[in-house]
Amino acid sequence: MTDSLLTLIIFFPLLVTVVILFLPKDKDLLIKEIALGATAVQLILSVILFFSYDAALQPESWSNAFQFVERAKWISLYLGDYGWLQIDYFVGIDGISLLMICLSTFLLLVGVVASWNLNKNVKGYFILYLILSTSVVGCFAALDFFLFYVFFEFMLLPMFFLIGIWGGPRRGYASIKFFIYTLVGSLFILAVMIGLYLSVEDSSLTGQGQEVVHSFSLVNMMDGGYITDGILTPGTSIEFWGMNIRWVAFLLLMVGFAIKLPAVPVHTWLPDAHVEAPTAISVLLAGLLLKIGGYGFFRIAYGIFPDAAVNLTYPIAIFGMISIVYGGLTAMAQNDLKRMIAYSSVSHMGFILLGLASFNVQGAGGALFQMVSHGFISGALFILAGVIYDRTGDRGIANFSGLAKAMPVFTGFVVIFFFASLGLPGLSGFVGEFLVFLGALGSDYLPKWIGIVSISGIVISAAYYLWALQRMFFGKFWTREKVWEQTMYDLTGRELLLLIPLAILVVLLGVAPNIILGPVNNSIEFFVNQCFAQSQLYIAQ
Amino acid sequence: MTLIKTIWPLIFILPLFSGIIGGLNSKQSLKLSNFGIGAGLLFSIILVWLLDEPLILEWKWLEGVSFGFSIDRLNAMLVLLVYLITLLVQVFSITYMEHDPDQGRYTAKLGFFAFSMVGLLMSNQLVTLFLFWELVGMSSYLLIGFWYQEAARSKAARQAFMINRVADAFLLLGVIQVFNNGYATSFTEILSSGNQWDGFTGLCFIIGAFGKSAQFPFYGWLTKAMAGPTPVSALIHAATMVTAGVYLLVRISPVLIEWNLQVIAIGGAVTAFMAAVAALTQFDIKKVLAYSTISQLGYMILGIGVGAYQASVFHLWTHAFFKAGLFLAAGSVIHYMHELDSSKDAQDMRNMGGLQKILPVTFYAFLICGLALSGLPFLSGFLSKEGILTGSWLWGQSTGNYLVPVLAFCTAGLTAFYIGRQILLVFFGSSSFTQKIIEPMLTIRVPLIFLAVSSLWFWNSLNPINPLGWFWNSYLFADLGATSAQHSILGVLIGSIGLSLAGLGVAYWLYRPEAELTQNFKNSKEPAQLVGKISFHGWYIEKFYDQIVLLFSKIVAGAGWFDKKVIDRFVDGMGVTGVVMAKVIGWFDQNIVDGLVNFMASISQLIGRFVTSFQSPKIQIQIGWLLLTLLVLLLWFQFLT
Amino acid sequence: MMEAISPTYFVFLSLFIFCAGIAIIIIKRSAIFVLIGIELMLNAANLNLVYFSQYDPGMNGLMTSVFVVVLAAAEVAIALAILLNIFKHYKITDPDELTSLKN
Amino acid sequence: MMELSLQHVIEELTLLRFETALIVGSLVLLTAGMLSKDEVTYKVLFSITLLISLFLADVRDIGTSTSGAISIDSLSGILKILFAFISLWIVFFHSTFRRYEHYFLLLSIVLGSSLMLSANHLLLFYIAIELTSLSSYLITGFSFSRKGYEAAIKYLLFGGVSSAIMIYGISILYGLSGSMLISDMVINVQAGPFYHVGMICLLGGLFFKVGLVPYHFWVPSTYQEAPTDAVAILSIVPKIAGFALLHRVLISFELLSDPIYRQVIAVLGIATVLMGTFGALRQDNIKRMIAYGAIAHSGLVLPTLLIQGEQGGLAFVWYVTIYAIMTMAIFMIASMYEDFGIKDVKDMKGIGIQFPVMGALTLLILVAQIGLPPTAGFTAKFYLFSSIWNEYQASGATIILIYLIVGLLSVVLALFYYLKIPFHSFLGTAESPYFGNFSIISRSVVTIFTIMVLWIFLSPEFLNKIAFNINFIGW
Repeated sequence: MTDSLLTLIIFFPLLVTVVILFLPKDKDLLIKEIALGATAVQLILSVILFFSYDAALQPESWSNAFQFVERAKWISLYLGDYGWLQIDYFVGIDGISLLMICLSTFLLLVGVVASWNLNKNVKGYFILYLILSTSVVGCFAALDFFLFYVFFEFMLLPMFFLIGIWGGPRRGYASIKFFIYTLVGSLFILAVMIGLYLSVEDSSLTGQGQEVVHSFSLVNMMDGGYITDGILTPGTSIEFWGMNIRWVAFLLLMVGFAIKLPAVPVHTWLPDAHVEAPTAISVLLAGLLLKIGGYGFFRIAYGIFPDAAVNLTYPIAIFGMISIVYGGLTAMAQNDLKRMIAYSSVSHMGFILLGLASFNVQGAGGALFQMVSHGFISGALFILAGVIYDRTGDRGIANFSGLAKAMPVFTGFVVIFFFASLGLPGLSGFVGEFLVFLGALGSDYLPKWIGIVSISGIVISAAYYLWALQRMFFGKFWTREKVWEQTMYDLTGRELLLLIPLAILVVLLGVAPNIILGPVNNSIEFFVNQCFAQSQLYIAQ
Repeated sequence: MTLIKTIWPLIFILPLFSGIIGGLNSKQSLKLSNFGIGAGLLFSIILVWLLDEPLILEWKWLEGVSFGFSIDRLNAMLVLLVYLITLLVQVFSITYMEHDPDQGRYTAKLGFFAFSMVGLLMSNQLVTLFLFWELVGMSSYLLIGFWYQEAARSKAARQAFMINRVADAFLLLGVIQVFNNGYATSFTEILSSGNQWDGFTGLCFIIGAFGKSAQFPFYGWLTKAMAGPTPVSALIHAATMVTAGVYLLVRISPVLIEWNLQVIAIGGAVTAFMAAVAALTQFDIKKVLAYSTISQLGYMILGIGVGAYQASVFHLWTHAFFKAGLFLAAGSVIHYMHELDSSKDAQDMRNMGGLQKILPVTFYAFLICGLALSGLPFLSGFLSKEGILTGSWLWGQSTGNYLVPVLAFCTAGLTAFYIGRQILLVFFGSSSFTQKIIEPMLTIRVPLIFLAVSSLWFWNSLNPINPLGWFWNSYLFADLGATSAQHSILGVLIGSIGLSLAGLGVAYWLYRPEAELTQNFKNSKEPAQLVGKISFHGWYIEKFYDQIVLLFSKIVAGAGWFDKKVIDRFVDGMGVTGVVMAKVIGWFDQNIVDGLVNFMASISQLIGRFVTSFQSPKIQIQIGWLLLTLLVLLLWFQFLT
Repeated sequence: MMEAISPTYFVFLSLFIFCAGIAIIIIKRSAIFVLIGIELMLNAANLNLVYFSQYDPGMNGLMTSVFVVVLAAAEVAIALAILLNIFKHYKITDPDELTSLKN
Repeated sequence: MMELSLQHVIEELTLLRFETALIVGSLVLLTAGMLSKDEVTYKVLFSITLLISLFLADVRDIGTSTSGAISIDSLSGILKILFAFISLWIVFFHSTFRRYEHYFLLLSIVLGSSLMLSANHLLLFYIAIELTSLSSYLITGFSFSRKGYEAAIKYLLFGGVSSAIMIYGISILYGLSGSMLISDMVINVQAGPFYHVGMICLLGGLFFKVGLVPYHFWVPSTYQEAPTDAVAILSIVPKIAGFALLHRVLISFELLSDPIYRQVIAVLGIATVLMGTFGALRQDNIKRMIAYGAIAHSGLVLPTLLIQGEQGGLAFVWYVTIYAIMTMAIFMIASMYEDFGIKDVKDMKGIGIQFPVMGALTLLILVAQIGLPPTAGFTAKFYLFSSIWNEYQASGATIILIYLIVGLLSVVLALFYYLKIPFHSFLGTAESPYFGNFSIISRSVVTIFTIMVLWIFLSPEFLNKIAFNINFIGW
């Protein structure tokens, strides 16, 4: 059963979508239950995946670094005098993608429960929702660059419509902006993909015919199966505006994934998308879609171009640091709770850039852990923001005060997740940041001052979280509209059902982070050492 | 040995357990949690009794980072101290908080604080220490902001946490430096290996400790922390939490290099002196005690700096008792004033006077603890302060830097003065109150009596004069290696006694009941002349913080006219969070970065309009354009080929 | 027998006619004149074809010119048919007024 | 002079089997038109002629007629099959009553285009172009509306001028080279300034047919006003034939090896792509927007002509096939919305919510037009960009790189304007619900096309079949 497990996890929601398609439009509850069942099954499958993942594997090269590998021929096109083009359905996971898949399946389940009291054409909503879940999980498991790119693009449409149709007042603008930002990013990735596949050949397949077979498999690209005079073959002398073409390709990938991450100069789509998206979709947007950007850095940018990565650690770290500080400062200036949380996500995502740029095991481990812990924390934060929005239709921090009086349990959860997000030790936020700082200050590629300035980030995040907490939750109970006072009831059963597991997870990961970092440690170590070894190999060429 | 192994985790978990139990049913929450804390006290006494060599418990937290606890004599004693004071404070708060609606939340928070404080004391690995260090900071934030209804109190809690957070950032930096430079990462290793830390790491730890123990430049938060309920101030901001910084410095003092120790000594001395001066002119009863705590902490830090860390630990021990006693007595005074009429400010000394006969037990407790604080012989304060003064004197002689001992001696005098002033103003003089309140026997009197008695000398050492006679001294520092031969120097002895007597005399002379100062003290305003102003506003530390934030936001904003137009409008009382700079960045993000995208969208519309303008409906113009481009092509060919 | 007229005269004549046709198309205000212009340009091409076919044994030029004339006629027929319809609806023939199809 | 006996003529007719079938079919259609007034018979006859000609077109027969005027290769064979296949679907357009001349003109457009494919003699070249142009002038007027006539007359005048310029170019080239056969004109022509004038005028005629920048003015108004099924054919068949013929001229006159011509064509192509994408941004009328999209598409097809070798030919055929399917589908959808009286994007508000299936189909076809993954549009653009990238890698000319960047930019801008339709249809809110429904036939045909578009993405193996049996004539 475990050999086709990955394909099952990826395409199970698609099967369920087909079932939902044939259901009549008005059977809302039945559709919701089916969607819940689908995501629950997906979660169970990913738990099985987690436990049957062999953590002790010590890979030597990328080709045997992946488990649960499934490979099937998909497309083989004849390219004229440039030989053949081979695209195949190639999926597999290593430690990094394993964690991402588990995180996604869990948050997808949370998303379904969070969108339970939705009433506007439910059928369309859940069809798009399940398509989104297929493409997200597929993206994490894909080992073929073309397959990764297809899933990467496949995410845009459902998310565009989910924000566009079920979103808030300015949803049109936000959804278009989200779509265009990400599409521009993906075009950069497309350009690099074309350059790559033209300069890569799969030696195993070329054997039979005499023409070169260009393949898309990431494993081949990472292990350096380049043809002699390809445009992106390591050691090329082709310059593009004075920079080595490989470096240009790496920078294009960085920009593409930085838009998705988002990193500072290209982050302005995130607050708009979050403010307008419905609660469940905000959870997914923050929990999963930002991680695709981070995962892209791990698997594609750092995996295929380690030589460029090693030389460009300094600018990447600077961007990470700016994201942390700038994101924090802008969060302080917001007076909409959801927009503040969105900017705080920008700040937390800066840690991933910094962690990766430090190019050592702690840094990479910290970046990975930060992705997982941010997924849970920001998911919970958006649910909390949604709680207020469902009750009053408004999220302005200045429009409420003294909520602790009216909703004590709710305030308890807000305090837990606010402190988790500002990095209180004992909760999962701190572990990621601690490891990234450890990596950044201990890395021999980065100067000390970058780490020190980033540490100021934890002070800034404490500032805006506590300021929001004090203005909104403490002091006398007051709401801008008199009518809201009656509707400020405390958490309902459904909301509690959502928040308790998230709270337990956040505390558990804070106290014993080795639960998830332990099995994944070999993959991270292999990832860093292999990148370093490859980079020295390429630079020598 | 196995008994210790079993009760040790119990000691660790009990406060949390009792906090949760108390939190659930808010009616008898305090009574229930007392049993838990009492049991904890019992276990810690057994632990202190039976422990001979340190126990270590460690497990792998992260790759290359482990999570560990250890218990040795020093922190066993401190854990005992924490349990004792917590029990007394909880007994006291039964009446103090009796008509407060949510006692449950109060007990839960107290339990959480005790749990994290015990955790901090027991932690062995630096990462574990940092974890509980922040948890303690958070619990103090929760407790200061207990009465969150009033915006001022929750604002004070936030600002306290923010200042702590700044210092904790440095501590985190220090911890990471330790990991990266490969130094020993746990206290047991530090004790044994002892390879010296570099100056920068040491400095980071010092700043972290200064932040928690409210030393100079960070002491601003302790006066703000007075916004919390008085039993909380007694427990946290007098006895236990603030000493965490001292405990950390004691632990890492073997590995600190020379100039780090000098920084500690000078920092402690300066803080002690500044706080003592600030305490002279305060009106709020708790503010005086807060500044006195800062000053005594300065003493302890000074003690470590000059190498007399046994004396510092001794002072920490004695200070915990008499300062807790002072705070609880002040608490009962405030409770009484509050019962009288809750309209007036219950903490303002100007409304008090002549409470001697009305609250006899409180008076006697306050008197004994106050005299202990001022350092009179036959009281515990004298013994420990003597040790530190001797240490600083010897240190002064050896290094030739006499600033520290001079400051230490001046502070001794000033301490006696302001505590004498407070006793006279609050308890002597004409009393306008008649209603006699019999303090409830068990909950108020017993803790006060216990603390007063424990401030006497015989609790701590047989010979009232010699500082080394401390019972715990042999127990604690027998295994800590050589202790400097600290015999008491006659000169220092006479000097300290003389100074405290002089301080008390001057206070009596100025504030005796019939003196005209006490007469019009009732309606006296803020002191006019400069020295008075500096002292009243605590050396303008709050203005100092606002200026830092203003400066930082100016640097970030950068634009000259900009700050005139925007920053000045926002700067009024924004406090530590620097909202001002954030508003600037927020505007920048909205219009510039976001604007870029809309700008590109409008550009493409513009080009679109330009491009379609050729598409004029008239056919002849279209043909005209066609022929024009043909002509251009032909010319291109003629000239280029 | 006069010696043959040199080819440059023919080429320049056809070029002149061609440019006249273009001028008429651009300047004149009525659609009919545009058609006349097109006719002129076609005839200029015909002149060239006929002249150059003397050097070509296969007489292709003449063949082509016959077809050019025929197709020109067809084109004019269609143009007039459409113009009649426009006249019925718009009551004008001036192309400058036909401006209902914007950008 | 080989004697052209009747025997030769009959022999050559075998080469033109496809065209003769079309001619016979259209004549039969004409007579049938006289007799009966029932549109179904016209449709049946139309499809029968196309089916027969489809049956007759054979990829393998390669050869040139004795006189050299007609030369057919496997590429023209394939394109003829494509023309016939695409034109077949016209009958399923649900629209108002179509007179028999309408179908006759469509057949003549297809005939003209297939003749263009096999023209090797400048006269046949001119006749084929004129035939297609004249029939498309007429058919544009067949919407019998005020604007229709206006578009027709403008199209005619513009077309007349460019064909006049073309025939003038032909006359000059004839003068310089002395013969009309393209293949042997290149041998004895002396390259002088006059030669370039002639060549530019000749290429002008083809640029007009294909709709490149200086000759693109007629495209928006014609596509907007002509009857939609005519536009469907107009935007596919003559355009593709024009490209094939343009390539034949470029190859036989060895213009591709001359850097100046390559630069001129590349510049014109880039200008076309920019004109198409930026122009479409401001459009509200659906068909006018698709017209600008079509201009952009023809701008994108142009570079495949510049790429020598098998790669260029393959890229051309693939892009053109997928373009044909996509364009037919999008015009069919446009005609279905027209039945609801929806002409502008603005009045599509909320229709997607009321008819989700139709909304989804429109969305998929638009995504194909933009070029996003789940659809064949992505495969076409992906393949095009990689062949341009190859060409840049081989030749290193910066103009090719600029072409690649402009191509990528056009994908983003395409998103801007194509997304307006689903944006309004799904995200807008309809004031009053739309009554009536889309006809079953057209909905099923659109579904077939969407499935075709998705299927090409999922398993493009059938493109390999085309690649193998095109043994290229020196592309």
